[in-house]
Amino acid sequence: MNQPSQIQTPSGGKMIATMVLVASICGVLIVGAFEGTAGAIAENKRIMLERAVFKVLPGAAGVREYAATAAGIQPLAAGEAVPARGVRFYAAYDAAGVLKGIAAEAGAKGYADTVRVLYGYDTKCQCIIGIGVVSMRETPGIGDKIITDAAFLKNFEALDVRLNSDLSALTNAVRVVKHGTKMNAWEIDAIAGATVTSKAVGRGINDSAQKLLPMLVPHIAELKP
Amino acid sequence: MSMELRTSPHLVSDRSVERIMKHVVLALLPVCTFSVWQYGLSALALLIVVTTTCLATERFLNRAAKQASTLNDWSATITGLLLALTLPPAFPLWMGAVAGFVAIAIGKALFGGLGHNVFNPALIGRAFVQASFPVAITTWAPPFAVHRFSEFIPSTLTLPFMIPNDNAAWIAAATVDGFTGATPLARWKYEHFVYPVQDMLTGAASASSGETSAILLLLCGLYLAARKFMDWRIPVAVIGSAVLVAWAFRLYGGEAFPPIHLVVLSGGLVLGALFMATDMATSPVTPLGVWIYGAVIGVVTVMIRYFGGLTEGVMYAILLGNALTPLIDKYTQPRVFGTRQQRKS
Amino acid sequence: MTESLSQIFISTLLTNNFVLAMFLGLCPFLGVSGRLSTAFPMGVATMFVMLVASLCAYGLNMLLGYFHLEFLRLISYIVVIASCVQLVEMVMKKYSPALFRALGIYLPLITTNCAVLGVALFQTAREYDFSQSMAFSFGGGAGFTLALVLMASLRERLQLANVPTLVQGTALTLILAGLLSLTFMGFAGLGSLE
Amino acid sequence: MRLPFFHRAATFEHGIHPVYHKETGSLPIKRLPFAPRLIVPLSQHIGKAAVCCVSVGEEVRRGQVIATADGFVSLPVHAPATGVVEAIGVMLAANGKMVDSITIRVYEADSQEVQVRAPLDIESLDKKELLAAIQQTGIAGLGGATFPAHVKLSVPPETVIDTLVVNGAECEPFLTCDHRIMVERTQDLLRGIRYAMKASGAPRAIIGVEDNKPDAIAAIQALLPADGTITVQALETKYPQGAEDTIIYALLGREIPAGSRPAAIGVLMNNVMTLAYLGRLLPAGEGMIERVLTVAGPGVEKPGNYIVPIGTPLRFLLEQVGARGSAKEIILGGPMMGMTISSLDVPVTKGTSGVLAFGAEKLEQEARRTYACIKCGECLSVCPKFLNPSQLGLLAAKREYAEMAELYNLDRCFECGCCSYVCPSHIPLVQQFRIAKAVNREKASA
Amino acid sequence: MSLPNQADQGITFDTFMEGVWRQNPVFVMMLGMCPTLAVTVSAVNALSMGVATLFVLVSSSLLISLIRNLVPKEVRIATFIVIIATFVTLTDYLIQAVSLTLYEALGAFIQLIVVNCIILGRAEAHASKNPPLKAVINALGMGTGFTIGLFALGATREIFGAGKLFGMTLFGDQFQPWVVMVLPPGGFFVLAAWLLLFSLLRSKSATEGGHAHD
Repeated sequence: MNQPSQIQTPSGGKMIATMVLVASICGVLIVGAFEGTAGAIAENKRIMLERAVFKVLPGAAGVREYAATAAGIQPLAAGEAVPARGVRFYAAYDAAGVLKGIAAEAGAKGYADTVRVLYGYDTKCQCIIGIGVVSMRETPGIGDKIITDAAFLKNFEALDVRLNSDLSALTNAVRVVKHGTKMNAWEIDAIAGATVTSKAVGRGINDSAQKLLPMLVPHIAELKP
Repeated sequence: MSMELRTSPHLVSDRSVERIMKHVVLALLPVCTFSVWQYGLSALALLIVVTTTCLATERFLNRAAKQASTLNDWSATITGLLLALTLPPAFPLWMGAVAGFVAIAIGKALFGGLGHNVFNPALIGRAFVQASFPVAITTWAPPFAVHRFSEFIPSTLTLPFMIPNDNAAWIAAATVDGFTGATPLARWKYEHFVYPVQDMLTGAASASSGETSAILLLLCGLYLAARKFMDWRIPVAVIGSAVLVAWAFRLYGGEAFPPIHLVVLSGGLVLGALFMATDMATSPVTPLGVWIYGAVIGVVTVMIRYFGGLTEGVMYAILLGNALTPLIDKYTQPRVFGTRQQRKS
Repeated sequence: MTESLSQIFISTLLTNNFVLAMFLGLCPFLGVSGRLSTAFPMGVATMFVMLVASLCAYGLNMLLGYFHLEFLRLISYIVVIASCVQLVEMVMKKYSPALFRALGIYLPLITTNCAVLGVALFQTAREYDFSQSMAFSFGGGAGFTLALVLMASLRERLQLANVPTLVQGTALTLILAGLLSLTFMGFAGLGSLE
Repeated sequence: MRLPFFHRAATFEHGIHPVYHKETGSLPIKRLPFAPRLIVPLSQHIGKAAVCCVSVGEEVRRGQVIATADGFVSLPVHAPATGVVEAIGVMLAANGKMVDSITIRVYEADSQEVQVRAPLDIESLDKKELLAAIQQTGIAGLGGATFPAHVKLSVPPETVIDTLVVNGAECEPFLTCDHRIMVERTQDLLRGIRYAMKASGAPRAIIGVEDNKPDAIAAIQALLPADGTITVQALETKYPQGAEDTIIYALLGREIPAGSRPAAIGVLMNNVMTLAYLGRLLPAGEGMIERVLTVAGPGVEKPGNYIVPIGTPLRFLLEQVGARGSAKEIILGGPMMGMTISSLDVPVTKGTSGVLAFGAEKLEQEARRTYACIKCGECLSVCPKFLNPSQLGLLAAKREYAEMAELYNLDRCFECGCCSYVCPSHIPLVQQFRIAKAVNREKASA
Repeated sequence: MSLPNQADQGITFDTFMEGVWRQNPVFVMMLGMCPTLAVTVSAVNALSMGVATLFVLVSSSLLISLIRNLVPKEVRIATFIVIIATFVTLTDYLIQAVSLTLYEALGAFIQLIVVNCIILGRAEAHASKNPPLKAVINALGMGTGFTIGLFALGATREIFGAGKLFGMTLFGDQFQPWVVMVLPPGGFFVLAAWLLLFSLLRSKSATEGGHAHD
C-alpha cells in the first residue's frame, strides 16, 4: 500500500476512473456472490442448526430461534443479533407442533480453547436431556472423549437443573465431580483423565443455565403454540 | 631435541566433559536401580530400550554426518537414562524408542550435537511423546506389585504403532491396596487429597519411574554438587522459588492450595531441578543468570500445577527456562572488573 | 460464555499464542527473527498496529452491521487497516520522528502481516465486545512479540553453534518454532480451572 | 599475630586452585657457575634498547656498564662476568625474535670480582637524584613484566600515591624464587621498600604474601619497622593472586578502573624481587648482573632456586641442574602465563623468573579431545576479570573478533589462563583470545 | 518475488511448471505459510484450502491481467488488494454455500487468503505484466504447486496424527495416532521435515552433477 503522496499527477482523472471501474467490478462481483449464495447458505445453516438441535432433543422436527432477556422472550429472525444481555436459545417442536424442549449453547474455557456445546433442556422434567459439541480444540484421545464417552454422555440423560422457588437460580448448581463419585442428579461424573474438559462442559452448562433459565422459565408458556 | 612450542597456560585441570558426564551417569544409577526395584521388569526394559535407542540414534547420525562417534562422551547415555526415568514405568517400549529417537535427533543432532543444543534433549523427547501419546503417558502403574520381577506390565510389550494394551487385569491381579492410578498431584488437583509424606519419600506413590523417591534423588544430587559436577545454585533456585511461591499461596490462599510438601516431593520437581534444569548446555552461564533461570522454572512449575490444565509442569517449565536461557545470558552479563563505582578511601 | 479479559489476554499470549499455536504472522516471524535488535522493535510495532487494527475493525463492524453490509467486511477491513498503517506512519513521522526511525521500516511490512488481519477477523468471528477486543489484540500482539523475541534470541545463539548445513535456514527456524510451540503447550488450560 | 582459627586471608573473587608444586620453596638459594659464553641482549626491558659502548675484542669487567641507557625509558646493561667481548650482533632471544646482543667469553680463571661505582648516601639524595641512581642499577620489573623500575617509581606531580603495594604473592605454580628472596634477603627487601617509598612519595607500604609461605611472612614480620609504615598481609593462596588487579583488590579493596594504571587509584605496585634487588644494588652502587630464578618441573633432577648470571644460555643452565633427556617442553616463567621456547640457546634475561622443564607425560595429557563448549559456566566463575570466556570462545570460533571486543570486553582479558585451565571441553580459550586481540590490533592499525 | 519479467516470452510448458516444481510456493519459496500450517490437519482441509487459494489466484490474475494497462502505477497495489479481497469474499460465500462443516474447519483462514503473499506476489510480478492467458496459466501452476504442497502436509499429518487419509482408516482400529501431528508443533515439524527432504534431494542431485533443468 505504498501510495506516494504526489496525488496531483497528470493521470489523476484516469486514476479515479480506474478506481471507480475496479470498485464497480468488485462491487458487482461481491453483491452477486452474496445474493447468489445467500439462499444456499441460509439453507445450510438451517440444516446444520436443526441437525444439532435434533441431536440433543430427540424427536424434535422443527426449530425456532428466540432470545431471552430480563424483559421476556422474543422470536429472532434468521441472522438477527441478540439484544444486549440477552441469551439466544432454540425452541424445538415435534411433528405435531408440540414444544419438545429448549436448546441453548454453553461454553467454557477448556484445556486448549473454549469448549462450546449445545444442550437440550426438557421443560417437563426441568432437566438437561442431551448435549452435542459445537466446537472445541481439546486433545484428541483425551479431551475429545466428551463426544464419544458413553458413561460421560449418560450424565446428560437427565441432569437436574431445577430452579429454586423464586425462580432466580438453579436449586443445585451443576457440578462436575471426580470420576465414579456422582451421587446426585445435578452432578456430572467426570471422564477419568479428562477432568479439565469435563469440568469445562459442566461449568459452561451451569453458567448458561443459571443465566438463561431464570429468564426463560417464567415465560415458557409463550413458546407453546 | 625437538622443542614443543605452545602458548600459555601450560597447566590444565583434570576436569573434562567425559568425566563430568560419567559422574552424572554414576549418580543416576542408584535412581535407576530404585526404579527397577520398584517397578520390576518393565522399568528395566524401558531403561534399556530408551537408552539403547538414544545411543543407536547418536551413532547413526554420527555416521550420516560422517563424523567420529560421540558415544564416548556419555551424553547420549545420560539423555537415555533421564528420559526413561521421566516416563511412566508401564510406558510401551515402542513409544519409549520414539521418545529416544526424537530426543537425540530433534533435541540434539539437528543443532550440531552436544553443547550446541538449546533445549534439554531428554525433555524434548518427553514433550514429544507427551503431545503424541497423551493417554499412554498419563497411565500409571502400581509400585511394588507382586509379580513385578516375573512379569512385564502388559502395556510395556505393546506392538509397535499400536494402542497400548490394557493393564486393568494385571493391576487387579497385582494386589496393590488402594491403587488409584493417579499421581499425588492429580489427586490433589481433582480431589484435594493430601498424600502422606512418608509415601512420597519412599516411593509408594504413582509417578514416573525416576521421580518417586525424593530422598534418593537428593542424595545423588548432593554427590554431584559436592564433586562440582553440577551447579548447585540451579536446584536451590528451582526448589527454593517453588517453595516460596507455594508457601505464599498457602499463606494467603489457605486450604485451596496444597501443602508445601506436596509441591516439593511430588512429581518431577526434584528430578527436574537436580538433573534436567542443571543440563549445562541449556542453562545460563552467568552467575546472576542461573538464579533467574532457576526461579523462573520454580515459579512456572507451581503456576502450571495450580492454574494450568496439566497436573505436572516441571517439564514445560524447564523447557521454557531453556528457551529463555539465551535472553537471560545476554542481559545478565557479569560486571567487568574495574567498572565498579570506586569507593572513596 | 463471556470470557474475562485476563482469560482472553493469557490465552492469546500463551495458550493460543498467535504465532506458535495459531500460525498467524508466520512470514515476519520467520523473516525478522534473525536478530534480537530488529525482532523487538518489529514486535512492538506489530503490537501497536494490531491494537489500531482491532480498534478500527471494531468500529467498522458496528458500522457495517448497522447498514447490513456484512458482505463488505473483508474488503473494508483490509482497506481500512492498510490506510490506518499509512496514517499511523504519517502521524508518527510528524510527531515522533525518533519512534518513526525505530519502527518506520517495519510498518509497511506489517500491512501484509496476517496476524493483523487475523486479529480483526477473529474478534469479529468470536463476537468480542470492545474491551474483549482490546484484550485480545493486546494479548495477540504481546504474544507475537514474545514468540519473536524468544525465537530471535535462540537463533542468535545458534549462529554460534555448529548446525549442520542441511538444517540451516528455514528448516531450523521451523523446528525451533515447533519446539517452542511444544513448550507453550505446557500452558494449556491455564486459567481454565476453578 | 592472628589466631589460626579465625585467620582469614585477604583475597579477590574468582580464580583457581591449581596444584602448586612449590617443593623448591624450602631449598636455600644456590649459585650456579658461569657459563663459558654469556649472551646479553641490549633490550631486556620494556622501552628503548640500550646503546652498546664496548667493541668486539674489548675486555670487560664484571659489573662494568657495557651499554648505556638511551633516554628515560631505557636501562643500562652491565657485564655479567669478566671476560672478552666476542661478538656484537643479533642473537635469538626467548620470544623467538632476533635481538641485538653482546656475547661475552668468560675468563675461566678470573676471580670475577664485581666492579662497583662509588657507594651512595641515599639519605642525602632528592627524588630526582634517587630515580637517576635507580636507573643506573639497570633494574627492570623482575616479576616478568620488565618495566624499568625507575620509570615505574616516577610519579607524575599531579598524582598522589598513598600506598606502595609489594607483591610477594607468587601465585604461579612451581615458582618459589620470590619466596626464597623474602626469606633470605629480608633486609634487602625492606631497604628496597623504603627506597621505593621515598622515590614515589608513598607514605605506607603493604607487603602481600600468600599464606602458603608462612616462613616468609614470619621473616618479614620480625624485621618490620616500628613506625607501622610497612605492614605485611597474608593473602589466600589462589591463582592469580599476584596479578596487579587482584592483589590490589585483595589488599585495599580497590579496583583499578578498566584501562587505567594503579596510580589512578593512588597505588604503586612492585614485585618483592625487584625491591630486594633495589635494596641490595643501590647502596652498593652495583648493576643488575645476575638474578635469582626457579628451575623446576618434572624434567629436571636438581630443581631449586639459583643465582644465575644474566646471559646464561638455557642449555648450560639445564645441564647444571641435570635436565633429563625426556624434557620436551621448556617454559620461561610460570606454567600459567609463561612462554615456551624454541631453542635452548636463548639466554636468561632480567625478566626470567623461572625455567620449567616438562616431559612427554604432560604433552599426552594436553593432547586430550576438544569438545564443543557445553556452557558449564566454570570459566565465568574463575575469571578474575569477570569476563564471559564461554561466549568469547564461541565468538572466537566463528571469528567474530570485533563483537568480542565491542560487546564482551575482550581487551580486559590479561591472559591469566584460568578459563583454559578449568575448561572441561579443553577449548584453548586464552590462545583464541590472543589471536582475536592480535587481529583486532592489526585491524585498528590498518 | 522478483521474478524475471517474462512479458516478451511466449507461453511454454514452463509457464505452468514453474510454480509446480521449481518455484513451489510451499517448499521452495516459503510463501503463504499461515494457511499452510493452520489448516493442514487433514487432507480434505488442505486440499480445499489449496483449491480455494487456486481459485482466488487464477481469477484475480485474470482480472488483473485484463485491466493491467488501465491501472496507474501509483494505485497498483491498492487495486490489486481490492480485487483479491473481492475474490476472497466470493470464495468465502461459495464455500459456505457448499459445506458449512468445511467452512467451520477452515475458519478465518479462508479470509486470510487476502494476505497470502503468493497472490499479491503473483499479481505484482506476473499478472500485471502479462496477457490474460499466460497469466492464468502461470497462476494455475502456482496454485497447483501450492495445493500439492498443502496436500502433502495435510496427508502426512492426517496419516500420522489420525491414522487416516480422507477420513478413511488406514491401519486398523489398533493404530495409535501420533496426536502431536495434528497439533501446532506437529505442523512446524512436518513442514520442516518436508523442507529437509527437499533440500536433501536437491543436495543429492547437485552432488550427482545433475542440473538437468538448467
